[in-house]
Amino acid sequence: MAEEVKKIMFTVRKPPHGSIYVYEGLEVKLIMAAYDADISVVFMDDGVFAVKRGQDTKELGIKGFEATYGALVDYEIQKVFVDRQSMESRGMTEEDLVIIGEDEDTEEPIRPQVVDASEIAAMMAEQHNILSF
Amino acid sequence: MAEEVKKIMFTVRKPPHGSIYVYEGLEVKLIMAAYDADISVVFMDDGVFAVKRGQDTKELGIKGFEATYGALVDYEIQKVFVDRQSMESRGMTEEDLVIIGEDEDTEEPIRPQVVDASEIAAMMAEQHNILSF
Amino acid sequence: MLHTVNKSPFQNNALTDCSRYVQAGDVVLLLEDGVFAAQAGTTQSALLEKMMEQVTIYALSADLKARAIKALVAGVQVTDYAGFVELVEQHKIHSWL
Amino acid sequence: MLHTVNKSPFQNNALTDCSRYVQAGDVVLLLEDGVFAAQAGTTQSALLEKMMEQVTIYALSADLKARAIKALVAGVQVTDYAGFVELVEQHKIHSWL
Amino acid sequence: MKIAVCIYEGPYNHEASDSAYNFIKAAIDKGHEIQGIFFYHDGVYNVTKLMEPPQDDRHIANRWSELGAKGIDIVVCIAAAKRRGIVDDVLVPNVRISGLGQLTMMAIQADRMVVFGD
Amino acid sequence: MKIAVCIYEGPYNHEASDSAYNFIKAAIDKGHEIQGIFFYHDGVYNVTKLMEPPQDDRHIANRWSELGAKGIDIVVCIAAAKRRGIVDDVLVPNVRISGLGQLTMMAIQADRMVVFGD
Repeated sequence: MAEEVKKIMFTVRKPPHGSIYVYEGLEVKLIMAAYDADISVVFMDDGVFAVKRGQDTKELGIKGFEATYGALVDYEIQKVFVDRQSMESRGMTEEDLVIIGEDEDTEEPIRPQVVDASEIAAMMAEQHNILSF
Repeated sequence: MAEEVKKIMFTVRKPPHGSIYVYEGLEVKLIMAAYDADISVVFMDDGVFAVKRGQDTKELGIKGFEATYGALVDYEIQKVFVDRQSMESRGMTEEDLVIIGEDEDTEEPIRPQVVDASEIAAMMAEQHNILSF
Repeated sequence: MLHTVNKSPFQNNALTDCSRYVQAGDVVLLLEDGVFAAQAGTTQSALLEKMMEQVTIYALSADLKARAIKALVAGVQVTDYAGFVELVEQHKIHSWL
Repeated sequence: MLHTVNKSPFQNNALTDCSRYVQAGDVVLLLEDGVFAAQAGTTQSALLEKMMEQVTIYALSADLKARAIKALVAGVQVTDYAGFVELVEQHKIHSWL
Repeated sequence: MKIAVCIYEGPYNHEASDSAYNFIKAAIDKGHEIQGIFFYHDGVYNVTKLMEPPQDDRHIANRWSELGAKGIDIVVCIAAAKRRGIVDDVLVPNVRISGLGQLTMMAIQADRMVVFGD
Repeated sequence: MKIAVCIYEGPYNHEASDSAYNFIKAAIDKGHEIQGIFFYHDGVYNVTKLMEPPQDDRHIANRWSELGAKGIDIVVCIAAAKRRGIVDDVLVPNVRISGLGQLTMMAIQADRMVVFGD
């Protein structure tokens, strides 16, 4: 029996910095990317704040991690989604989203893909396992 | 200068059992009752669930503490309040509240006193310090 | 899908959030502080009633008893940890932490 | 009174709860995830605008910057930890945890 | 069925640890294989032998250790543990500290992964 | 003014510990007396010397210890600490374990008590 590549989804629903979940969750994604799995990441509800551009944690005195999102595509994490309604109800537009890498051929910046909740629900139903952070 | 007795308020806004805050907060109240302070306790928002009668934690396998509320008056914690709107919006009536002791003379059961948010706000403004749990 | 919700709906929006992403036929299990949503006659009862048009709602008995919740929104199923395991056997799962 | 709120209003009702107990002239300081309430143009902006009819709202700059919040609801004052200390000097405090 | 369990919160402070324990016991009773238990975030505090709860309360670390003695693989995330002060010296028996690769293997190999947290 | 500070959450996991630290530094800079710092609930995890955060990150336990070295009374609740495995052997210097009576004294004697938690 051939090993089928398993679909693993990460959902990010908490906001960044108030707690460590988003940051430690990012560490899991980077590790898991090295394994043979079909990974997707969904930022939804307050999780969309994690991928807002322009975070500056210097005055707070804690480590920031926005820059790491810029390397997601380099880590071969390409399936990155943002829930449209979560984003819009929080006053964010696509232009507010971090850039997660650039297209190899065109060098165009790549942003997370904005999708509707129904699409996220459909993707969830296809997963082998889902980890929430 | 005579030492004035300080007013200390405890606010309980979290529900019981899902986290330890309400239980460990109760331990603080019992200790503080032995000191020379004018203590009041306010159950508000999800904190009103802490003083709902009939909690049974046996199946859950954790220690319950509803019975301890029955000794509050014995510990000389008499100023115990419940926010009316918090209670009503959670489907509770005064009859659902735990009994916190009994009247020394009449032996009538004593329940927390149901008050409005504006009364709680006025009491807050009079406190020396407020601890939230 | 099995969706687990462990937050009080009076304090946290996890159940409302979850309701946006469920599909018809999904199952939602209320546990820990999530079971407060199951109580009948509260300002949050309508949310559960609305969700039940699409999904089946379970509430964990150990958590209901610990919180003295006796009158449930009509249609809510009560289950125990063994029933929780059976739901996990039958469905993939997402925790709405 | 100084009221501190450290929860995102999109996920948690702490700020709404707080708004029921404030008195005219009170001060509310948004810190940690509470500063998400200060962003202009969201579904929660109206809550803050309504509260400002009665109270003064401050938001902590370190937390605003960490969360890339630049456009604030009109009337919200930005302060730093030194300003936080000054508010504590001037008022008794309640934390809406 | 192979079931993996992930626990994010510390003992006593949050019900997640108790829910996970009760769930795992029920899964074992039904004959399922527990692929592994992974402690992440504050979950790493669950397995310190230094905890000393009141006599009439459950001893959460010993409970996990007993499950480990039955052959269940109980893993504490090293990165999360280091920043929180959970080191080999303070672990109860039958649990081990390892990397996030273990969590990855559980997520891939287990038929179900159940997450308990806050 | 005498200010007491109460911290309910563990280090790194929740911002409460950082907010409290930044607040205390600012209060000291303004010439206030810190009546005491009291760690309760998961806050007791703030002062274990076993924590070893990444090199480029703040060391939260050492930060508290340095404030203690300046003469600020830093108290860890014994009841909360025992059930969580925080004992004398693992404390950083300049902090002490004591009872809830200490919290009571702070609440009564301090002009202001500021609570940081979740």
